Amino acid sequence: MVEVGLTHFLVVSAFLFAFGLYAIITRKNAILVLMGVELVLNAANINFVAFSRYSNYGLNGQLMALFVIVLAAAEAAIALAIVLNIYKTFGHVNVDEIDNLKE
Amino acid sequence: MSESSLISLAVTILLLPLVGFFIVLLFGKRFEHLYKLEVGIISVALLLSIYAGFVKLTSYVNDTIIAQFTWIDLGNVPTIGHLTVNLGIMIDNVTIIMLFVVTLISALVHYFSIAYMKGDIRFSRYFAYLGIFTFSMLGIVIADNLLMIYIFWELVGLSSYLLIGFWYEKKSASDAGMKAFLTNRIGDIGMFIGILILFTNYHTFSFTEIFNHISNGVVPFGSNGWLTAAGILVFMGAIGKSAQMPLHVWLPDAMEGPTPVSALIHAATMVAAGVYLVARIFAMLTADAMLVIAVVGAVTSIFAASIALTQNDIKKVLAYSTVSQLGYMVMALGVGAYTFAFFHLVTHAFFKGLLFLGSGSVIHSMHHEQDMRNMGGLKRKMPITYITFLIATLAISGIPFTSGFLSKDGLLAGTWAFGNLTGHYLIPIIGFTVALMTAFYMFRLVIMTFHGEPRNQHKYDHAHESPKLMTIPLIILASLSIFIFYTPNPVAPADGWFYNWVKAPQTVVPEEARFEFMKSESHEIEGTVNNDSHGGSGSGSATITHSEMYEHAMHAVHYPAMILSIILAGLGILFAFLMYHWKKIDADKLAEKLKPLYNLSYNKWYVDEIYSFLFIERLLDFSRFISWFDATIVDGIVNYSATFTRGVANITGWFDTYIVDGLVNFTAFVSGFVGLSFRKMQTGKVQTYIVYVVFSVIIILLVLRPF
Amino acid sequence: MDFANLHLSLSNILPEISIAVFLMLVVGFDLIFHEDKKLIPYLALLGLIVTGFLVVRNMGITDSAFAVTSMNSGGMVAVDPFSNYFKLIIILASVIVIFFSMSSSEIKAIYKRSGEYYALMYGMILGMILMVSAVDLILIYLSVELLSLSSYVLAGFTKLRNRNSEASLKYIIYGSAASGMMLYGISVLYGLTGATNLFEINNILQTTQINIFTLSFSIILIFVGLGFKLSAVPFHFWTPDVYEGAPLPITAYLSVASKAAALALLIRFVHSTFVGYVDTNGFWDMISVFDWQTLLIVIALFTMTLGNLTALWQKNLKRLLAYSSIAHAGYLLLGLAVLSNAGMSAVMLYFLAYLIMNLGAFYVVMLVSNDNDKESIDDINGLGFSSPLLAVPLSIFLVSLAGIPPTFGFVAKLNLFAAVIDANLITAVIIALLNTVVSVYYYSRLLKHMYFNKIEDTVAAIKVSKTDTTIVLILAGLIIFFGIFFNNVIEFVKNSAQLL
Amino acid sequence: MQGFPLLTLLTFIPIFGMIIVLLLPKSAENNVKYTTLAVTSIQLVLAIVMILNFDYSAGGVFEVSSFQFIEKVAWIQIPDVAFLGTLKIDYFLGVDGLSAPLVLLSTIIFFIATFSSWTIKKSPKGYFAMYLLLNAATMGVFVSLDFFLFFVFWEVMLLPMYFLIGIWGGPRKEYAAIKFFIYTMLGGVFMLITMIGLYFSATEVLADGTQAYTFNLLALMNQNNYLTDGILSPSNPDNWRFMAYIGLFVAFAVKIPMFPFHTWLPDAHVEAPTPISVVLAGVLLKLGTYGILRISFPIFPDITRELMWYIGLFGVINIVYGALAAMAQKDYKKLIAYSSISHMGYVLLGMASLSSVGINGAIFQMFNHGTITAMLFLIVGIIYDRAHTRGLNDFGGLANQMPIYTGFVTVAFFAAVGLPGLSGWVSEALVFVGAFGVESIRTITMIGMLGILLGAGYMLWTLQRVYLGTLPEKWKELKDVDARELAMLVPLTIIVVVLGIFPSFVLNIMTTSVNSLVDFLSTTLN
Repeated sequence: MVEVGLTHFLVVSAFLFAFGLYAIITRKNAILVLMGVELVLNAANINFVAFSRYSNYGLNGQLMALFVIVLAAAEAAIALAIVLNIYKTFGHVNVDEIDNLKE
Repeated sequence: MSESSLISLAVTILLLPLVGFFIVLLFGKRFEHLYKLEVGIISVALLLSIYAGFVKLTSYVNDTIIAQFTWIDLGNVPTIGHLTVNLGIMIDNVTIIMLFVVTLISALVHYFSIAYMKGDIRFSRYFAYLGIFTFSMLGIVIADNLLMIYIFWELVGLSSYLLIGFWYEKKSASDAGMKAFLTNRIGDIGMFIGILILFTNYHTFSFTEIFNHISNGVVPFGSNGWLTAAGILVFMGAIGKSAQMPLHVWLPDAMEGPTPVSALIHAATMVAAGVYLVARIFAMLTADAMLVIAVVGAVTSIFAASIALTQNDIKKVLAYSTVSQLGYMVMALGVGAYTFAFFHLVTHAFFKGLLFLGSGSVIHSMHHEQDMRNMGGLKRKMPITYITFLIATLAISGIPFTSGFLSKDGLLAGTWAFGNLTGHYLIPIIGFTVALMTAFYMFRLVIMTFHGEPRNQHKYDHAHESPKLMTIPLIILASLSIFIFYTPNPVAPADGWFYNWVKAPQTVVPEEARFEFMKSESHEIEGTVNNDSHGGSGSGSATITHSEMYEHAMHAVHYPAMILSIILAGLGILFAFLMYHWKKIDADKLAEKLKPLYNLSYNKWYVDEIYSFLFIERLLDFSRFISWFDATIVDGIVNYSATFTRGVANITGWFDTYIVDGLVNFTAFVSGFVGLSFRKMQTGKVQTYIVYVVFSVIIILLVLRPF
Repeated sequence: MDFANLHLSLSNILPEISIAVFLMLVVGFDLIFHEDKKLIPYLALLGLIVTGFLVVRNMGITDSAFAVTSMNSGGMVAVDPFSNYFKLIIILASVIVIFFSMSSSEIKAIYKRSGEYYALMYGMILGMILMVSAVDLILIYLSVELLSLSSYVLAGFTKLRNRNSEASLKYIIYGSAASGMMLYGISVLYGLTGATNLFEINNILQTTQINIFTLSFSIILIFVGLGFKLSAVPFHFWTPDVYEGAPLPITAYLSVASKAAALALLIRFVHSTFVGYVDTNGFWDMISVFDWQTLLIVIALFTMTLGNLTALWQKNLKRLLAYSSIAHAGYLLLGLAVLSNAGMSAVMLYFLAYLIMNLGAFYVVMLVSNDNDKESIDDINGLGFSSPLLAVPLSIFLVSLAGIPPTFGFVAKLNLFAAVIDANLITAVIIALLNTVVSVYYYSRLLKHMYFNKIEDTVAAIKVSKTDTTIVLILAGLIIFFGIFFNNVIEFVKNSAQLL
Repeated sequence: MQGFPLLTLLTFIPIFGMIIVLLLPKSAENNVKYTTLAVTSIQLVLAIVMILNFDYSAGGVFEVSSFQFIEKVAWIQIPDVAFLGTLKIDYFLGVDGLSAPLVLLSTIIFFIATFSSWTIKKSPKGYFAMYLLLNAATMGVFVSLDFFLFFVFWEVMLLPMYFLIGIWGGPRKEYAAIKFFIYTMLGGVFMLITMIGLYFSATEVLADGTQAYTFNLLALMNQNNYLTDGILSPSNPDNWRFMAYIGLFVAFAVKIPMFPFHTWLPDAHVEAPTPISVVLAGVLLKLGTYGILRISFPIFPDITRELMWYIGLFGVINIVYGALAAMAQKDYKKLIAYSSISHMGYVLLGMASLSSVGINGAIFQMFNHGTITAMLFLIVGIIYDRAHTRGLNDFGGLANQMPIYTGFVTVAFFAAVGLPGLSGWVSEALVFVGAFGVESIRTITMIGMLGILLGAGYMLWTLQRVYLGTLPEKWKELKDVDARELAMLVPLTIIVVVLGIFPSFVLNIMTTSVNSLVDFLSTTLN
């Protein structure tokens, strides 16, 4: 039985970060893209909490995680509002088809 | 009369025509008779210069009067010291004689022109131009330094340009003016370089100061070679102005100008300025330089004479004859016959002026017909013109009792002596050959024009003797072509006053650069032996004017030369009569037999064509090339080297297309990894952007290598 | 965690408090006066003026707020001349942009919602003035997010055209991705050092051996977040699209104010975290864990080159100005890349100049597009003849942007390049100067359109209110004035270039 | 004249005039013109006053004490700027023999070009405002003794020129304007780098005894002021000094314009309106050569000596190349433009000699080229106004149709050809005398003399094609010059003739300064 240590958390967080970015880059649907963003934020959160827990760094990390959760919520709210607005104007939420502004 | 008042007199003579020029030019259109002012002014100038000559020759005959003033003061120049550019006036006997010759011929031409130019639309302008010419020519004459000569040298070039192209509506006239100016400029560049060599070394333009430096043993850049070069380069100015080979081409064309102008400028005075210039720098000419000058003169004289043999245009014949005679004078200076060269300059001025005015008279009466083949028998219609013309012809042919005989004989003797002393016999041989040819073509001209039957009856019927205003100048000049004005003894020019007034200056060239016969050792040896009464040294005079050895040699060949030249002149005249008067020899058949030679001569040795092909066309090609090069390559390189400038070339119209293309290339180069273009990168798809960001992070990591 | 002297800390952050209070006032005002929104902008202005006074009051102070006594740290917020300078810059920009908004037809069209508009703007301001003084990674992230969230909304706020929404969407996706990466970087940095306070991190970096690769990775991720705000290449891609899509006042605001905050943050981040000591000549001796200079120079040169070259062929005025602002970010980064007090103060001066000329240019563009609802470069054809009072100031702004004397832009550029040359970065300066020449191209192209291009019919002059004309003229006047008498400005900047 | 701000007035009266012009109502077009005329007349008077009070024995160049009409006020002075130490920029004006003739020239040319501008129809207000701004900037460049100030004026010049060509020019005006703009801007960038480099290399002792970096040109000329490790210090082993010299030279060369940076000139000239061509050729081209004399030479005497052969070579290339290119032109104005390039080559050649005679000749040539080319462009303008074409082959025989005009043409052409008695010759001759006297450039000087011939060639050819021969039927209506045109041509003609005969009027102004410059160049850093 391997004891769960800092490294495991870090690996998980790294994967989350990578998957999050992957989702941001590849998903067509704006909602899914935003979920990718959430993944990235949560990857960072895992880091914060893990570092805070496994080192003698004090509580700053956990504090940060709380802030991030709050901000993520706010960001999601705003993002969803914008996506809604996009749906109203374009009739779809396909991020890669919204490219009128370019060059 | 003091020296300073003589100087002021000379300045007055100089400035009078300039005043005339300005007044007539500015107001000539409004006041029709203003030309009379110019004529009056030139007459006053003539009288003044006669007076000046009288004063100089009576009171200061052996003096050289110099007055200088500072023209430009360059202050205390580093390494040189106080540097000024001075101008000044020098009056010696040569000056005073030239003053007289120039003002006299100028005045006569003025009178002549009143009749000749009557009715021309730019009548008063013409007199204004004559005024500026006279001014410039007098400037050359009285200058005491090379710079001033150069200044007036260019100014006579200007007046020559203006007068040759006087009838500028004719393209040939304006072409000829341009040709004259440009051809002269070529020579002037050389002259200017020569002057620069002297100035660089001596920081002065003044003749006397330069000569002083040289006689003190200071040669340009420490080498006699440079002294020779300076001499030859300054002589290049003379090549241009005096129409020597290879820059002679402008003078025949210059006959496009009004005939009195040809008489004044292109026969009597301006073209002689070259000879005058060489005479001025005579003292500093090295042996090599003199030899070059002699050869140029000799080649020119025979070359031009050979062309004159076959020309049919009366003025062209005279023009080539002028070139030939100028070659004579230059040759004479080259061989050291200073006095006779100058003597010939003066006599030639009178009789060639006369010939041109005479031909003007003929042309005038024939209603501007210049082709001799349309003339003939005119001596009955125009007796005065004929007689005066004949006198001049005799003079130029070197027949005894004429002025030309005196000068030419001395000149030929000089070349012969030179041949004897140095072994360069080709020069005297050419000299004598030219004498024969001169007599021939001049009489050919006289016969074709005045003798025989009229070939164009219509024109002949309308011909008439010219008005007095034209004939009187002819008569005056004709009388000046008689020996008596120069010497009491018609066969011994050395007996005359001229010989005493004009003496060759003492050479200042270092010993080793002189001719063998001019070295002072030989001079000492000869000096003890000979004290000839003909010697120009002027017994008792302190200044030794020329190599005694040369004088002696000249004296030795004086009579043989005289006899030979008379014989040759006679032969020439005989041939002319045989061919054109008595028609014993058919000229046409002869021409047919010597077809190639005849063609060469008739077509002036194709010099114009060769120049045109070799230089003018090539120059124009080259200039077109440069222009193309400029517009395409230089501009192109500058534009294209920086890609962004490329857009400028296309700013209007397809600016964007091009700038974009340019940018695509440029940015591809700059950004390397990013891809083809920034613009393409901006796809509008936000996810693509994030991909870029992710890759950038990786690349930055790789670039910074933090491991 | 006990704070040393909470009272003093609170007094030090009075400007931030003031902004927060006025933010609530604006919201409350909006709720109370349902119909009449006329007074809201004036309230906003008042808040800014009050804040401005508070900042000025803080001017001489070099102190920190919320310092933890138990730790040798600078606390959460630094109150120093540097932050005050940037706060003033932000307030100045905000004031101008409020004037902007008052006359912009786009904002007028959403008159009903203008309460929210100004409230969001206050959110941005609060974020920004916290950014410029934040010395703790937590506060840094929070303030950046505060700024971002408000600006995401504002970018698409008007909803008048499709492009508003599009801009908003792009901005939020790009922005949240970037800030996510930044956050991840922060978390890694936190893991490496165990601290969130910049000074503490500095301490640890100097004393402890740290895995350089991981550290670099985290720093680069943080730099992504800052570079995104600064629109530095290659994190700039959102800029043209969002600038073009957003309403003009917001574009102008984003191009100046948020850039100022990001720049200040970057400077502080670099200076507080990575500088070992400052030598007598004012050069920063960096802790050798990360090659900031190379990174900044490369990024700076790429930024200005790309910005300028791409701006060359833009036809939309806003887009053109967007690329031009990218290019200017390049110059600013180049100044920072010197890593010296000289470079820093040069950047600060440059930013002031940039603020005036860029806002001025946007102002005129807005006035033109108010009139005909277009932003194409062809819409200013003949402006020089139809409305010289707009064209001449615009010309002055453009000339200043191009860096031609006697304008403020020139002085600033000269000062900046002087600092770079002084650091012997000659090649960089030459590239930057060549860039200047390129920029002259497209600026002069605008001049060409205004003055050279024929207008078929005599176009009627653009209707402009007196206030707008006055503001534009004042801005143009300032450009010229500071171009000639830059004594006091440089002196002021010099005094402000002091970090905690 | 102590205390009277003559140079400030000279420089800023046009700015004042510009403000008046801008404030005048749009309807008052004539008042705009008269304002400009008044401004330029005042300037002319001031310049004449300056010359009358000029001390011919004061050297100037590198000594503050022998400059005249000095005005020195601290413009920017900030102690303890982090990296700069004391930042100090002076408002420092003064004239010496190098600048005084050119100040005089500028006032003359601007005065005359005002008349030429009389016919401008398209928004005269803007035109004259720009014109006055250009005037002020030009004047400022000539009188500034502080590098920063110099640079500011230098760059300010760009914009009015850009607008004047771009708005009031011919068909391809935009192209020409932008080309001009970019070229000069590029040059300006090089100057800027050098300026900053110099700033960090030398210090000056201030009044309060502290050392400070300096933009003061005179302080920069004093080699004792350089820091041992300054980037452009003579003692610095890295040869940045050489690069800086090249950069600075390029900046000036663009203005001259020197081959191969000259291609903007023909385009700019062809498209510019007549008065602007007059100003461009008459004054602005001189700024390049003036800059070299004022800045490049005394600040970098060592490099100057090293490179003098190349400068001379480029001078000769300019002479010959410009002349050849001129010969092939079919557009009258382009021909004159190329002739300008050729004539500016003489200036370069004269300067390359580094001798008194040569540099005197060069400055005098600047003056003369200014007046002569101004005349030539006016001449082209007159014919273009009437015939609306500039094709050299479209004309012929104008001498009979427009005799007075042709009279001026003849004077101007022969002055350009370098006919003695007219001013152009004196300066050309001095240039050649000076250049020939220096052994290293003697050979190329002789090649340069080809210019005398080629110049005569294209000028006379033009004279022939346009003025001689027969008049085409379509030009029977052309009128001779009117009073306004006479007012422009007559003064210039008088100057050209008088200076041809009495060159000392202008030469005396500069000789002392030139001598001290030459002395300075040969002794400093040797």
